[in-house]
Amino acid sequence: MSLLLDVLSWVLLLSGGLLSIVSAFGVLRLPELFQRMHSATILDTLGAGLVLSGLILQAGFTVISFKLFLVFLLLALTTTTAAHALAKSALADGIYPKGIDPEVVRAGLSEGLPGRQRIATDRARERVAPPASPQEDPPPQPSEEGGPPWA
Amino acid sequence: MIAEHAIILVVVLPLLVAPLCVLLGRGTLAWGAATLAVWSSFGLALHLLGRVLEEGVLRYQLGGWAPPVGIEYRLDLAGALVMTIVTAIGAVVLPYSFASVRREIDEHRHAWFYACLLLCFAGLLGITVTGDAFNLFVSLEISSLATYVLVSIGRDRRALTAAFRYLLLGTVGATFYLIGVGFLYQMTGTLNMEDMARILTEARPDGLGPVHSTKTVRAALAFLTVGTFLKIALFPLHVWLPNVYAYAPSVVSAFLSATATKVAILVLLRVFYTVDGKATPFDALPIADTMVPLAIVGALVASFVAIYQRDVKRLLAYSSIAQVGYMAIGIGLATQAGLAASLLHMINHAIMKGTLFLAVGCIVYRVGQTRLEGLRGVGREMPLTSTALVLGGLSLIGVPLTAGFVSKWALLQAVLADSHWIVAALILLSSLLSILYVGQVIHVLLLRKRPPGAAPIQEAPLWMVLPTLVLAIGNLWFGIASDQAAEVSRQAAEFLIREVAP
Amino acid sequence: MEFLGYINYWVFIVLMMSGFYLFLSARNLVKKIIGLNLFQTSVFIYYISTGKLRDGSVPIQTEGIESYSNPLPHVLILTAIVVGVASTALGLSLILRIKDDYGSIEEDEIDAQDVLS
Amino acid sequence: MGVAIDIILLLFLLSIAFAACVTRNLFSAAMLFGIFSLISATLFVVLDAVDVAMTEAAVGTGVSTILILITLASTGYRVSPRPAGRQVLALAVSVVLGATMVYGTLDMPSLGSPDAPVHTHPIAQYYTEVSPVEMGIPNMVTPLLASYRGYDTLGETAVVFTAGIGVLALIGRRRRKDPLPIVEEFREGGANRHRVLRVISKQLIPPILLYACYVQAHGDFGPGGGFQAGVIFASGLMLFMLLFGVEHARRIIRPVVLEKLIALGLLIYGGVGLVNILQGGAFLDYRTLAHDPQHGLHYGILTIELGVGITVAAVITTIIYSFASHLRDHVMQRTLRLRQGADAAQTSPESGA
Repeated sequence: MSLLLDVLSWVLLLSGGLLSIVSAFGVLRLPELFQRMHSATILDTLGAGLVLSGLILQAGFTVISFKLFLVFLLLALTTTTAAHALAKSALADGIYPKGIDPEVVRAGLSEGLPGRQRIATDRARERVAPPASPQEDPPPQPSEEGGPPWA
Repeated sequence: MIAEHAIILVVVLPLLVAPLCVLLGRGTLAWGAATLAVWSSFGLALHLLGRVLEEGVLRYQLGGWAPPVGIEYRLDLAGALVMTIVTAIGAVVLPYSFASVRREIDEHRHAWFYACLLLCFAGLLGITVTGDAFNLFVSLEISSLATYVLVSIGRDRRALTAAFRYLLLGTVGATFYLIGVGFLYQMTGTLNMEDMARILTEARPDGLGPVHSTKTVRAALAFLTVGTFLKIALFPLHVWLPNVYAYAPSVVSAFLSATATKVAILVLLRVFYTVDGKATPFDALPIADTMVPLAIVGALVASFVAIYQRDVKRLLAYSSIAQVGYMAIGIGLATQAGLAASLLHMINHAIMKGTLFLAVGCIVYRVGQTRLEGLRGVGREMPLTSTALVLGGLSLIGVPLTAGFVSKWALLQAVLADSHWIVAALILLSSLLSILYVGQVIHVLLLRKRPPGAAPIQEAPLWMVLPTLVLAIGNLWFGIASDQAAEVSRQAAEFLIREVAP
Repeated sequence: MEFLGYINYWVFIVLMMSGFYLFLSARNLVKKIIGLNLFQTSVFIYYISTGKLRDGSVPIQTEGIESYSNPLPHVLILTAIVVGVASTALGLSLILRIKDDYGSIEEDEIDAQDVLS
Repeated sequence: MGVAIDIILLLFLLSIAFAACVTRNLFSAAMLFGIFSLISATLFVVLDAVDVAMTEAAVGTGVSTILILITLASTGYRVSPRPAGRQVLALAVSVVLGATMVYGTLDMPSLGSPDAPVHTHPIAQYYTEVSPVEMGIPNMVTPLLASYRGYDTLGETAVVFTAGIGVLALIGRRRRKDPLPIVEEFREGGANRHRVLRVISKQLIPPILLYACYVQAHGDFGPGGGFQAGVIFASGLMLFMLLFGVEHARRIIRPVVLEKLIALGLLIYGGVGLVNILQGGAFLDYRTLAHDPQHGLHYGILTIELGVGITVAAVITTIIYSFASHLRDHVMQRTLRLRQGADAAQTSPESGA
């Protein structure tokens, strides 16, 4: 029984580690912000989840595994939300995924968006408007006068 | 009970009245609380000075833990001397501050201003009494952080950049100090200064000579020295000082110029004598060979630059750098006479710079600016202020019968006793330069006429003039009845040096 | 192992040097603050390493563990970190005020304005 | 294994420091600093300093980085190129610094050597062997911080207090009689924005605040204590402020109250010391607080940790409020200016015609 658990936990640990390495390569090599984000979120959710479940199996039925479970919950909540926020701010700054019609995104974004973000989307529209080379999206730079969301 | 705990109360009272000021929230109430705290500190400091003179070193175990497990407060004569200077200047400056702060600082910031002044005061006092190398760092940072706020709290925007530059260099200096303490800690395993000094003379565990001969301790000494030089504003690390003194509110300029550099010099003495004393730092590193030339060049350059300043406060700031040079010369000589002369000059310089900056503050109160062109003839209409200014100026030059003369004379004697003829000549030259810049101020203020059509000016309010005059008379007092101060500083120097002798 | 013990120190020194270099070379005030923070953090790492005992463990009393690392540097650095963040906060608020009053946070441009006034 | 982790972490630190020196973008320099802090916090764990790791992670990675980012948001990310001469000078000075330090390391005991004076000096044994018995507290850092060197911690609290007062004095908003005209969209912080973030964070904030209380109380047994708890508490409030707008946050915890709390924490700490004097002991000698010295020590440590926690939480919240309000005013003024510019651009051709 314990051997089985051991093997299982090591399988989980190793596959989690492997996923982390793969996603690290993804972050380095993928060409575009959204693809890189996709790769990073794999690490955040699945990679960390596998490693944590492996560790839980190692720890057995103790308070440590409960704490690990809490860490897992926290990660699951925060990393996904953070990815959401990152993607949204990229869109608000005028960076769109490849192969998607900017008009569709913009239509979704413009609803109920007050203040600065509307200005930002307007600015983004100007930036995207001449559809000369949609391949050359600007790199994800913070815009110079960009304020944070709470301002 | 108060006598037993005086050594801690002198620091903790202002430290705890600072949050009280914030709670009180009103400018006047905060001022009252601050004044009471500072005056009681002054009383306690006088009491402590008397006791140190009688009983020798005073000790206090914080938290009741015996050192080196706990932190120890340890007051020797040099510390008591500096403590008395700081509290005395504080006691004079606070009554003065009431009117001056109202004029120069926005009203909603008054409570915060007094809180920071008290914290700066408490931090400086903490440095003078502490016997723990790391606690010294903490006190240093309390006073430094409070100083940055004090400098930038006024309305002059140039004070912001001055404070920022001071913050950067001050933090670097403190971090260097931290590195030095870290090295020493690694080689001794303790933070108590006396314990450190003892272990430094012991043989190393691997049997290779005493601990103080290791490269690590030498590097530590270098870091401590450079870090402290930054705080002292010794040439060429003085760049932060002129703007800080020039653009800070008048009260702050007076308080800082009279206290902060003195306390920093005490830190240097702690490093050289209390911690590293028996290791004879002057033999281990070429300190005397670098410190004396730097100090004398600094004194000359700063005096020379001061002549060309068009702003009175900046002029006085450069003269401070020159005066710090004199004190550094005395320490660099590494003789008892030199050290005593430095300590004496420390007292006297606190008094004369305090007088001068307070007097300038009175002028600022009425005229609103400090550029020389705008001050023509102002002194004629403010007779009391200009009396104080002249007395302070004469003392700065070192005219006989003033405090400045006594200590400069002592310094010259100490230099000549070591037969450094060139140094003595250069000190005299720098004094000649000081005649030029002080003369310029007096000339503009008293001999030039007010421009026609200028609005008449009144004497500054009594509460500002009185403290200024008290300090001005101090210049005369310590010039004529100089024996007591000289004797105390001689004893303090003797004590520090004796710690070195095996 | 002996060699490794020194490698650690030298790495910390290189870290300190890079922080100090950033501090000295930058003309931008925020960058200066960042450099200073890097410098200080590296000093903290050095300090903590002095308390480390080989085969020692975290200084929280646990059954079955005999040797603990020295907790004294930890306490010192806790204090130093707090002091560091306090001065960072003050420095940054000074920068905000400088930006308001001068319209720039580049050292050269500020100096130029100060000379004129 | 430990060695491998050590080497990897050191390599990380080196590359981050190098990248921070090279980068021209201030935003990435700030982020690199945050990562540097996080990695050094990990290194602290390897070096057995868990309390410090917790603090560094909360302060360096959290508070400092956020403060730098807020500052950058209102000062801009532009960096003008550096003159080459200055860089050479800077490099020379840093090399001198490094050389002095390397010279200093030559006689040092190697890392972790049990013969080092740090470990052979009697106080090291005192802190690790006598202290747990004398105090009855397993975490050796806590009694050292709060009692043996409690005076340093009082000083540290005073430094935090100074920083709070200083930031208020520098950029604290004065209660204006004529407030800025508020741009309509800023009034409620944009009620519809960030719906997902708000829903999630509402779940997170209570556990964060609860965790802060846990860290505050648990400092005797595990890593933690007043300072860490204060930072965590403040970061919970910070999260709220980020999502619901600084005005909303200011209505919930008013800045005036915070100002009083800053002072209160320091007063609690110092008050304990004064009470000790009145009870006939030395300043901060908690043993006088109860008949049983050990109980007295426990009471004293709990009280002063509470003081530290209050001051730190209040100061960090104040600092963040002040920075955020400053930025908000800045952004609002700019929006107003932009809008006026747009209005002017719209009206000018008509008036010209």
